[in-house]
Amino acid sequence: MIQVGLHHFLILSAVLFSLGLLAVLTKKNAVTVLMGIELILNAANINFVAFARYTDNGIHGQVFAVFVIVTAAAGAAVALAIVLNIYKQLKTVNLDEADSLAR
Amino acid sequence: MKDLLDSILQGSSFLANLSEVALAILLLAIAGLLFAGVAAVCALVFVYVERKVAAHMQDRLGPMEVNTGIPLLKNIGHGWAQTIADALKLLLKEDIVPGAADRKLHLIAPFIIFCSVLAAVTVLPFGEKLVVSDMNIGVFFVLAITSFSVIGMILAGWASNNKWSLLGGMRSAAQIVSYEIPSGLAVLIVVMQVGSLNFGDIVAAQAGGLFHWNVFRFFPLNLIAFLIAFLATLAEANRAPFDLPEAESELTAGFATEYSGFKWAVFFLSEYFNMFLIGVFLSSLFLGGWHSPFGGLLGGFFDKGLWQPFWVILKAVVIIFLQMWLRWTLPRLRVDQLMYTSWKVLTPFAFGLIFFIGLWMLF
Amino acid sequence: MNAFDISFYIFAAGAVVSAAVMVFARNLIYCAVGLLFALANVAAIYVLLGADFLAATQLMIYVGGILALLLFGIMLSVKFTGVELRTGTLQMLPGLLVVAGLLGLLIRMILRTEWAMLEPGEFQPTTASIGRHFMTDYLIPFEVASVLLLVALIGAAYMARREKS
Amino acid sequence: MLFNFAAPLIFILAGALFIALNLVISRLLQPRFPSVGKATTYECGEIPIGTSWIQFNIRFYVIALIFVIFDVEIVFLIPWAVVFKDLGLFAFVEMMIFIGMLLLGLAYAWRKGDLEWDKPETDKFSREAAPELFEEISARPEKVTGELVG
Repeated sequence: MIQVGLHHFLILSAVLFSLGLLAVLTKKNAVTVLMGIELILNAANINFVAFARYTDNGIHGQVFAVFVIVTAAAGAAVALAIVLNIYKQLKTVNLDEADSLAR
Repeated sequence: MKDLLDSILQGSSFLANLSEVALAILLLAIAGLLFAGVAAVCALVFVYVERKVAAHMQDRLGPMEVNTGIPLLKNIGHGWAQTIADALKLLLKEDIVPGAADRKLHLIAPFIIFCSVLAAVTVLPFGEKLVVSDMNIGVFFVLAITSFSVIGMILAGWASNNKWSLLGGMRSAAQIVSYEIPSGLAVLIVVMQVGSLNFGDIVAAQAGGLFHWNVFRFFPLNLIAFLIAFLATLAEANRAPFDLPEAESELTAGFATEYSGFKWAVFFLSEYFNMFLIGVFLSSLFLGGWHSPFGGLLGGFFDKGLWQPFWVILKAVVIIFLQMWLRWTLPRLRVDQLMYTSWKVLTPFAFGLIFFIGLWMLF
Repeated sequence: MNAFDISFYIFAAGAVVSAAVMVFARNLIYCAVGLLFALANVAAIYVLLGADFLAATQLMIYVGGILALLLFGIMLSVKFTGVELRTGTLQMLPGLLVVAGLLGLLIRMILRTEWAMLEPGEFQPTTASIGRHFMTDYLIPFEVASVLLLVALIGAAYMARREKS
Repeated sequence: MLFNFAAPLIFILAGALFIALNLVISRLLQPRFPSVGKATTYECGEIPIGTSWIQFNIRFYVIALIFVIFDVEIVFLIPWAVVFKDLGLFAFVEMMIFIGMLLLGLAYAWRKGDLEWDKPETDKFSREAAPELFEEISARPEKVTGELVG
């Protein structure tokens, strides 16, 4: 078996990305869609860090990943507030039912 | 740890045949089991001590009955075997899971809470060389890994499918989460002064006797930081006067209501081991860790060898005693007072301290 | 196979399996637990890539922060008609097909590309150099992040509060 | 470095093993007499009504939200704190701007009452609200409690 290197990490990241995308595409509940987005961001972060280690020998990728995590935190906070507002207005967080602009 | 590995490798021919990695894993696993056992013993001792402390503070005797049972010596021993009997009882008790509960998550939750505390202990130093994992981000790691317990509590509360449990779990989460900010900031004050996240470096920087400990530096700013850290960690451990999540009179036992037998004991064990963790954590950060208060007295005799773990554990025990003292002295806070204390008192004060200590260090 | 490789495969499998649990579980809390273990395994992967600070950050912000927030969000947005927090899926088959196609393309791209690889260096503590980068090269993103956080705090608090009145 | 991270991991596994072993031992030793009564959800002896799905107060979310923002801030502060001694004044000013921004957020939440929790209405029971009743209760507590018990 070949030694673990960049390709392994990239493929892992691709698989996680696909699973996250699948959650975003198919889940009904808005909160699970958010979870899928978090998974996608994690996959991207693995890529950043893997490239930082195997093609750059620097630390810039890690700094970038920290910023991604921060943005994810801010995004999750706002997105969940929106979800809670949708729930308040429409009494559902299922995305296929929450399709009207008026109450 | 590495030195220990090498010496064992040379000492035994059987072990030398194993690969180094396998040996390391084996040793660590043994150490882990040992620590888990220590956690259990810790909990037993501290529960006994707590009952005695409580009793004497309230002018009672506390447990007196369970002793050796030898006829003549029957009444001697101040009920030392009480908690052992309790532990055996818990082990023999029927483990009841309510029918409405989610059995898988009900089982997982105690694991998450216990393991997060146990993992945090690995980076704490009990002596100059006496540390399982000399991690360079030690302090940050403790802050990070203990946040698992929040999730464990929410899961325990949810999985029980009980109103008290769920409310208790949510309250615990809200409380721990609120107090993580002041405790994190107070810890950062020490990191600022030392310039390292490694526990070894932080303790080494406090060598030289009582007045070189971090509590007494930048007087009185660090003392305030220590108080903030102490109160915040007290709240994070769900200890009185911050024990709202398990307020007996309103929520029966909080998120642990539907747990019985050994699973319940795991929560209990985690709570007391967490107190010990906090004791060692605070003593390493603020109270000089393995250093004695005497500094260079007798050529630093008290700073060497087995004195080091002695000082660490003594300081931890003192902090634990303080926690118990507060528990049996102060009444429980209300929820609004709890939030007030965290967000409107401790957090602004911690930010202020960072500002002033920063200025002090610069000029 | 050395220890590094073995641990990579263990954690990668752990991450993928828990992510799959997250995607395919029908119970909302199981999704959250799946995400919890996926995040923890990804943190371990960061450690294998020499990013110790990032791994602890992952645990602290994702597990302690975002996941707790998501769990609170679930608790606050369930209809309490049934005992279990069920969530359905939509268009599973087309979704699977699209994602499988995309995954195939991605893997093909990863394997075909000639990456300009360097020999990875020794593992080093990263915290201090990350701190230095924040204060020098990444100063603007660093300060902008504070604005972003401020905006997120005010905006989300405002939206959540409007429910009260 | 990897070794230092392997230690907590193995401790986690060992801890899990420890609990699992004890649970198994406990399972082997304990009596098992399941009954419907035992499997009922505990509600202080009452028969449970409904499920435990109560709608939670939105304040839980707001607190968690403010926490996440400040958690992120701590993560930014940590590397700063490590290099603060080396970098000096410049880093200090930068970080104070950063903290100041977030303190604005805290001040906003404070001002708008997001940090308040529901307070009990103690005024209702104060001396000012119902002076006669208050005097009566203070004078003869046993009468009131007696009525309550009876």
